[in-house]
Amino acid sequence: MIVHFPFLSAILSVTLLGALIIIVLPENKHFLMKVTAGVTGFISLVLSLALFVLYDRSLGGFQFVEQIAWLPRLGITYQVGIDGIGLAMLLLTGIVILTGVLISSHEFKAGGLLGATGRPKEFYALLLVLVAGVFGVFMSLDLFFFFLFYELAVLPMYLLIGIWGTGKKEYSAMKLTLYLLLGSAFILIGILALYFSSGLRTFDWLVLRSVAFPAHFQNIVFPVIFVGFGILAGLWPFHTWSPDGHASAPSAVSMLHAGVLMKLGAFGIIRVALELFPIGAKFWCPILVFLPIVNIVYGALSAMSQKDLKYVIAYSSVSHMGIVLLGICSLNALGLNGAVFQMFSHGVMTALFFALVGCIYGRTHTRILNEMGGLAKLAPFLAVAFTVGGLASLGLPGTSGFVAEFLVFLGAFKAYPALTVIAATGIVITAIYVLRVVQKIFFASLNPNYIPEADACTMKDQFTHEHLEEVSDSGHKGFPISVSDAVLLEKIPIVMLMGILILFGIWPSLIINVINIGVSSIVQTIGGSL
Amino acid sequence: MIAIQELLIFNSVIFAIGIYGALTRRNTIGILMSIELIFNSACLNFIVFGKYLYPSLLSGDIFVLFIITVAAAEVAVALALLLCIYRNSKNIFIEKISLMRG
Amino acid sequence: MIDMYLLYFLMIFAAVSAVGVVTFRNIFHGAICLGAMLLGIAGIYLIMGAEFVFAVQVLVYVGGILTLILFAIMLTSKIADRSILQANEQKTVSFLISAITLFVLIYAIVKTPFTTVQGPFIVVDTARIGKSLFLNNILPFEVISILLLAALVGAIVLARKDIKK
Amino acid sequence: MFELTATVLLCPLAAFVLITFFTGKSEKISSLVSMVAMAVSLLSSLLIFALILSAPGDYELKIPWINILKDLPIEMGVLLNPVSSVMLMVVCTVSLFVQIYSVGYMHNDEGYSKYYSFISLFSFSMLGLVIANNLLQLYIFWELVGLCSYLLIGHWYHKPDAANAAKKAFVVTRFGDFGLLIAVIFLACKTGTFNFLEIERVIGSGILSPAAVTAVALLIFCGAAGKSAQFPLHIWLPDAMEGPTPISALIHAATMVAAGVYLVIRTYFIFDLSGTALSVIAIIGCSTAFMAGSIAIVQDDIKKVLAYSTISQLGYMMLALGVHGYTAGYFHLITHATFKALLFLGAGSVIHSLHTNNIWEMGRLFKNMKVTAVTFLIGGLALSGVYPTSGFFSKDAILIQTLESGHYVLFAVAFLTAGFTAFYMARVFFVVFLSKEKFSGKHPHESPAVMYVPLILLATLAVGLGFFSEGFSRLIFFGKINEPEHAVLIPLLSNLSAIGAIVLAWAIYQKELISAAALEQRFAFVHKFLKNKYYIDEMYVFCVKNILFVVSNAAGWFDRHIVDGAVNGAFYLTSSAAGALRKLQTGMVQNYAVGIFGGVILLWFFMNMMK
Repeated sequence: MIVHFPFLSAILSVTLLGALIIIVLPENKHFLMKVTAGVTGFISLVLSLALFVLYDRSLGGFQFVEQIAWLPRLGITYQVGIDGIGLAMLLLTGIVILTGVLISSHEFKAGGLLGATGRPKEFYALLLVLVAGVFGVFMSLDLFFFFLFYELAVLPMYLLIGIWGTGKKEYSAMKLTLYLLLGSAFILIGILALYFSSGLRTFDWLVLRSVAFPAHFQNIVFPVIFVGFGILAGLWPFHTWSPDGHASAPSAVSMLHAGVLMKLGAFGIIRVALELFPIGAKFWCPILVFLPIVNIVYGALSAMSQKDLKYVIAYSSVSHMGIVLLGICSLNALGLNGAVFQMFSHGVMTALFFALVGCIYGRTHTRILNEMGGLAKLAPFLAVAFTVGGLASLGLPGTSGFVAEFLVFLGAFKAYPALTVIAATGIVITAIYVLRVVQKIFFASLNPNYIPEADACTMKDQFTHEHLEEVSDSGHKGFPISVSDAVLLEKIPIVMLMGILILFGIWPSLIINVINIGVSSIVQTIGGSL
Repeated sequence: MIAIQELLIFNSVIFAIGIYGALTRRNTIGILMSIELIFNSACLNFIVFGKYLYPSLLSGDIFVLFIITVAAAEVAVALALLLCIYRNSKNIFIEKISLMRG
Repeated sequence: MIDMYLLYFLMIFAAVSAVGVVTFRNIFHGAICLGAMLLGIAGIYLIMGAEFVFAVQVLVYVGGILTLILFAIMLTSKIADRSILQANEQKTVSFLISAITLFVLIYAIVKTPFTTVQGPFIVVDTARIGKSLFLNNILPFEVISILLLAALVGAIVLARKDIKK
Repeated sequence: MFELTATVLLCPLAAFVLITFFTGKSEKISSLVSMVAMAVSLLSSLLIFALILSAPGDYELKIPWINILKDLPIEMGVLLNPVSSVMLMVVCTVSLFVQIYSVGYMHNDEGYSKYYSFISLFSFSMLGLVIANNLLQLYIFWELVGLCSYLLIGHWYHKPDAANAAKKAFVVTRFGDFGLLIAVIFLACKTGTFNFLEIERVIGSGILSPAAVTAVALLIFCGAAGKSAQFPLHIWLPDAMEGPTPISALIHAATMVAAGVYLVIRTYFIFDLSGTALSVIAIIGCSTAFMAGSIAIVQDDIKKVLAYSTISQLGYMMLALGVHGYTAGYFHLITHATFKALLFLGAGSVIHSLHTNNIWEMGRLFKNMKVTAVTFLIGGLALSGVYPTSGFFSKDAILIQTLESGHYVLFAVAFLTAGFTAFYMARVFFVVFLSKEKFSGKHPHESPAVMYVPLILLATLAVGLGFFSEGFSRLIFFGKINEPEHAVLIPLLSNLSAIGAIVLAWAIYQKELISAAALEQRFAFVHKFLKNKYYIDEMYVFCVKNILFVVSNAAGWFDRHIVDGAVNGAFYLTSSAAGALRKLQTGMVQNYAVGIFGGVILLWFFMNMMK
C-alpha cells in the first residue's frame, strides 16, 4: 500500500513549524509555548506511528520516498525515504521528544530545575530544531542532506547544555561540541571521498549504494567514517564527552541526547559505513570489534565507581552503546537486529532514566548517591519506575533490554565467540551498579535530609539541635527537604516509557519484524553469513 | 638653492625622530606630539616635492593645507578622548590604558 | 645666499627641537620644543615660498594645536606633578627601528635620481591658493569641513562630563 | 491439555496484573484474588498431572516469538511431561499454602497488597520456568524468578539489611546466570535451536565434541549453582532470610532454589554425556552439603539454620544428580519442598508469636504452640530422614545411589552430613520447643488457623509423600527405570546415625548432660570456623573490595584522568599555546607600533632580496 501523503516531509515541517511558532510567540506566554511544543511532539509521534502502521512489510525496502532536485549541478537532491531501521528510529524519536517536552514543561515551573534559567521559548525552539535534525538524519537518502541534518541535530546541543545545564556546563558543552565536530570532520571527509571517487558527482545514497567501490578505497574510508560516527555513538576511547555532557544537560536534553542523538552515530555507521562499504566492513569489523568490547566492560566498570547519579547513567549509556556497536560489528542478521533493537530499547530506557534523574534531582537537590537513601517511602512511584528502568538496563527478561542484548550476544557469539563471553560479563557488572544505585536512592532507611511533604510544615518547629547536626553531617546544611511523589505531568511520560519498555520486552516481534526488513537487505549487501 | 636630497633627508630625520618618540613616550600627550612631528615631516615633504618637481602646480600646498586641517581635527578628538580617559582612570600613561590586553 | 644659510639654520633648529620633543622628561618642556620645531618648519615654508602654508602653520599648529596640547597637559596634571615627568620605554628597539627607517629612507632618497627644476623658489600667492581651493578642490574642501564639524561635535561629546553621573 | 496449562500459567499473571493495577488499595480483595488464582492453578495442574499419568510422554506446544532467522527459530512454548507436571503441582501446592499462611503472617503489614502481587508474579514465573520447552524461555523465567526473589527479599526495603540481602541475592545469582546465558547462546549457535527435545536429538547425534559438551554442561551448572546456592555461590541464601518468612519457605526453600536442580534435570541429557561434568556436580554438591550442614550446627538464628539446611539439602540433590541418581535427586527435591516449606512456616509461626529469630530467646514453646511444635517435629524428622517420613525415602535413595556408583568418599561425607542434619534439627527443636523458657515478658500463643492449617496439610504431605516413591521412580527416570533397591543396611545405618545424633542433641541441649559451652571451649577453633561460615563471606568481601572495586575505581580513574586527561591535555595544549601567543597582545599600543614598523622594515629587506 503506497500512500501519497508526504509523511516524512510532514514530520520534518511539523517540528520546524513548531519551532517557528514558538519563536514568534510573545515572551511571556510560557504556557502556550509548552502546549505548542507538546502538540508538535505529539503530532510527530502520531505521524511516526502512522508510518509504522502504513509501512508495507511485504514490500520492504525504502518507502514513502520523496524527491526534489535541489542543486542538480552538484548532484544534491532533497530525497527522503524510510526503511525498517529508520522506522524504528523515527518511532523512538517521536516517543522521546514527546516525553522530553512533557518532563521539561514541569521543570520550567517555578522552583523546578529549569525554573531558575527560564527562557522556555529559546529552549523549546532549539529542542524542536534539534529533533527536526534527528528526524532528518533518519529519513535522508541523500548524503548531503544527511550531513546537513546531522549537524542541525548536533549544534543546538551546545546552547541547550551551555545555557540550561547544571554544574560545569560550559566545559561540558564545549567538550561535547568539539568532540562531535571532530566526528563530523571525519564524516565529511568520508562523504566527500565518496562523492569524488564514485565519479558520479552525486550525493544520492541509493545511487552510491549500487556503486562497487574498489576494496582498497573501502578499506581506507570505512574506518574514517566508522570512527566519525562512532564518536557520536560513544565509541571508546572517544566517549568522554558523553558523561560530562549528560551530567550537565537538563533532563529533556539528556533524554534526547542519550536517547536519540547517540543513536544517530550508530545509525550513521549502519547507513553510511556498513551499507556503502561492505568490503571495508568485512575487513575492519573483526579488528574494530575490540573497541565495543572495551566500551561494554569498561563503561560498566566505570559506572560502578561513580558517585554522581547522572554519571552512573551516562557511563551505563556508554556501556549500552557498546552493545549496539558490538551488534553492528557482528555483521550478521541477529547481531544487527539486536543492535537496532538495542538502539530503540536503550533510547527509551535511557530517556526514562534521565527523566527520573531529573525528577529525583528536582526533589533532593543533589545527585550524589550517598546523600540520598530511603526515598521509596516518600516517592514510591519514582522508585517503581526507576527499578523498571534499572531492570531493563541490566537486561532482565520481560523488558526490551533483554531481547536486545540477547540478540546482540547471540549474533556476536556467532562471529566472535571468545570476545562475546568477555562482553557478556558486562551484564553482571551492570546488575551490580544498577542495583547499587537503586538501593542507594530508594531503599534502606530514609536519609534524615528528607521528610514527607505532609510533615514539612508541622515539623519545622520541632527540629532539635541534634537533628540539625545529624543533617549537616550527611552533607546537607539546613532544614530537611520535603520530598513528594511524581505529579501527573511527570507520571504520564514515565508511564509511557515504562509501558514501551515492557511492551517490547514481551512482544518484540512488533518492531523486530520491521527492523528485520531493513537488516536483511543490509545483510544481503554485506553478503555475510546469516 | 640647496639640493632636494638635503631637504628630504632633513624630513626623514624629523620623521625618524617622530617614530622614535611615538614608540618610546609613555605619556599619551607625548605620543601625540611625536605624531605631530611625523605629520610635519610629511607636510614638508609635500612642499619640497611640489617646489622642486612641479613648481607650476599648487598640489603640494593644497595637500599640506588639508593635512593640517585633518591634523587639527585629529588632535581635537584625540585630546578629548584623552581627557575622557583621564577622567575615568586618573592616568594618561599608555601602559596603564591597556584594556585591550589579551 | 642668506636664504640658504637661514634654511640650514632652521633645519638644524627644527631637528634639535624635534629631538627635544621626544627626549625631555618633562612633558611641558617637550611641548615648548614642539612649538619651536613647528615654528622652524614654518620658517622653512616661508623660505620655500609657501606663504599661505606658513601662515596656516603658524596659526593652526602653533596657535591652535600647540595651545590645545598645552591645555591638555595642564588639565590632566599639574605641571609640577610627578606624572608630567616621563621616562621613555623600549628605547633600544625604538632607536634601532627609527635608525633603520631613517637609513632606508636616506638610501631611497640617495638612490633615486630626481629631475628637479632649477631656479629660485616660486612664491605662491594666496589668491591662487584660494582659487584652487574653491574651484578645483571644492569637494575635498567641503568634505573636510564636514570632518571638522564632526570632530568638533565628537570632541565636545567626548570631553564633556557625564551628566548622568 | 494446553488450555489447562494456559490456565495454570495465566491465573497468577492475571492476579498480579489485577492486584497491581486495580485492587492494590484493598488488602482483603488482593489476597483473595491471589489465592483464588493459585487454587485454580493448583486444580489445573492436578488435572494435567492426571492426564500425564494416564498417558506419559512429551507433549509440546510451540509459539513463535521472534522471527529473524529461519534456521534459528526463537519460540515460546510448553513442554509437558512427567517431570514438569510433577513440578507444576509442587509449585502450585506450596505457593497456595504459603499464600494462605501469609494471610495470618503478613497481617497488618504495610506492603500487604504488594506482597501478594509479587507472590503471584513469582508463581507465574516459576510455573513458566517449569513448563518451558526451550532454554531461552527457561532463562527468561529463570531471571524473572530471580527478580521476584529480589523484590520479595527486599519486601521490607527500609531495612538496610533487607535491601543489601536483596541486592546480594540478585547479583550472586547473576554471576551464575552469566554462565547459563553463555551456555544458551553456545548451544543455540552450535545446534541451531533452543528447544530441549531438539537439542537432545542434535546432541545425541554427536555434533558436539566431548570437550564442548563438558563446557556447556559446566556452564549450565554454573547457572544452577547460582540459583540453587551451591558452593561457592551459596552466600546469598542465608542473607535472603531477611525477607518475610513465608517467602523464605516458598522461594528460598521449596521452589526457586530448587530451580537449579530442575534445570540440571531438564538438561540431564547433556550432563549424561560428560562424566567430568557429572563428577564436578557430585563433588560440589557433596561438599556444599557437608559445609552447609556443619555451619547449620552453630547458627543461632532459626531461619539461618533452616537456610543452611536448605543449602545442604540442595547439595544432596546435586550429589544425587552427579552420581546418576536422576530419580532420587528429583524425588528429594519434591519431598524437600514439602518438609522444608513446612519447617520454614513453622519457624515463621514461632517468629510471629515471639518476634525474634534467635533460638536462645525461645524455649518450651511446646506448651504454648502445640500444633506448631508437632508439625515442626514432623518436618524435622523428615529432614533428618527418619522412617517413615518422606525424607527417609528420598535421602536414603541418594545415599544408596552414591554408594552404588562407587563414590565411596562422597558417600562417607554424605553419610556424615546426614548425621549433622539430624543433629542440628534436633538441636533447634529441643532448644526452641522443649528446653527451659528463655523469653520473658512475652506471651507466646498458637498462631491463627490460617497459619496452622497449612502447617498440618504440609506435615501430612511430608509424611505421606514417601510412600509414592516407587510410583515416582516408575514415572520419572532417565534412560531406564531405576528400580529402587530394597537395601536394608544403609537405611538402617542412616536411621541409626540420625537417632544417635538426635540423642546426642537431646543430651546436650535438653538434659544438658554435656555442656555446650564446654564443647565450644574445647573445639574453639572449629567452632569459630563454623560460626564464621568458613570465612567464605569474608573472602567474597575481600575479593569484591580488593579486586572488583579496585578495578572499577581504576577504570573510573583511568577514564577521568587518562582518557579524559588526553582530551583535556589536548585542550590544555591548545589553550596554553594560545595563552603564550596571547602575551604578544600586550594592549600596549607602542608594542604594536614597533611591530608595524619592524614589519615595514622586514618587508623592505625582503623585497630588496627578491630583486
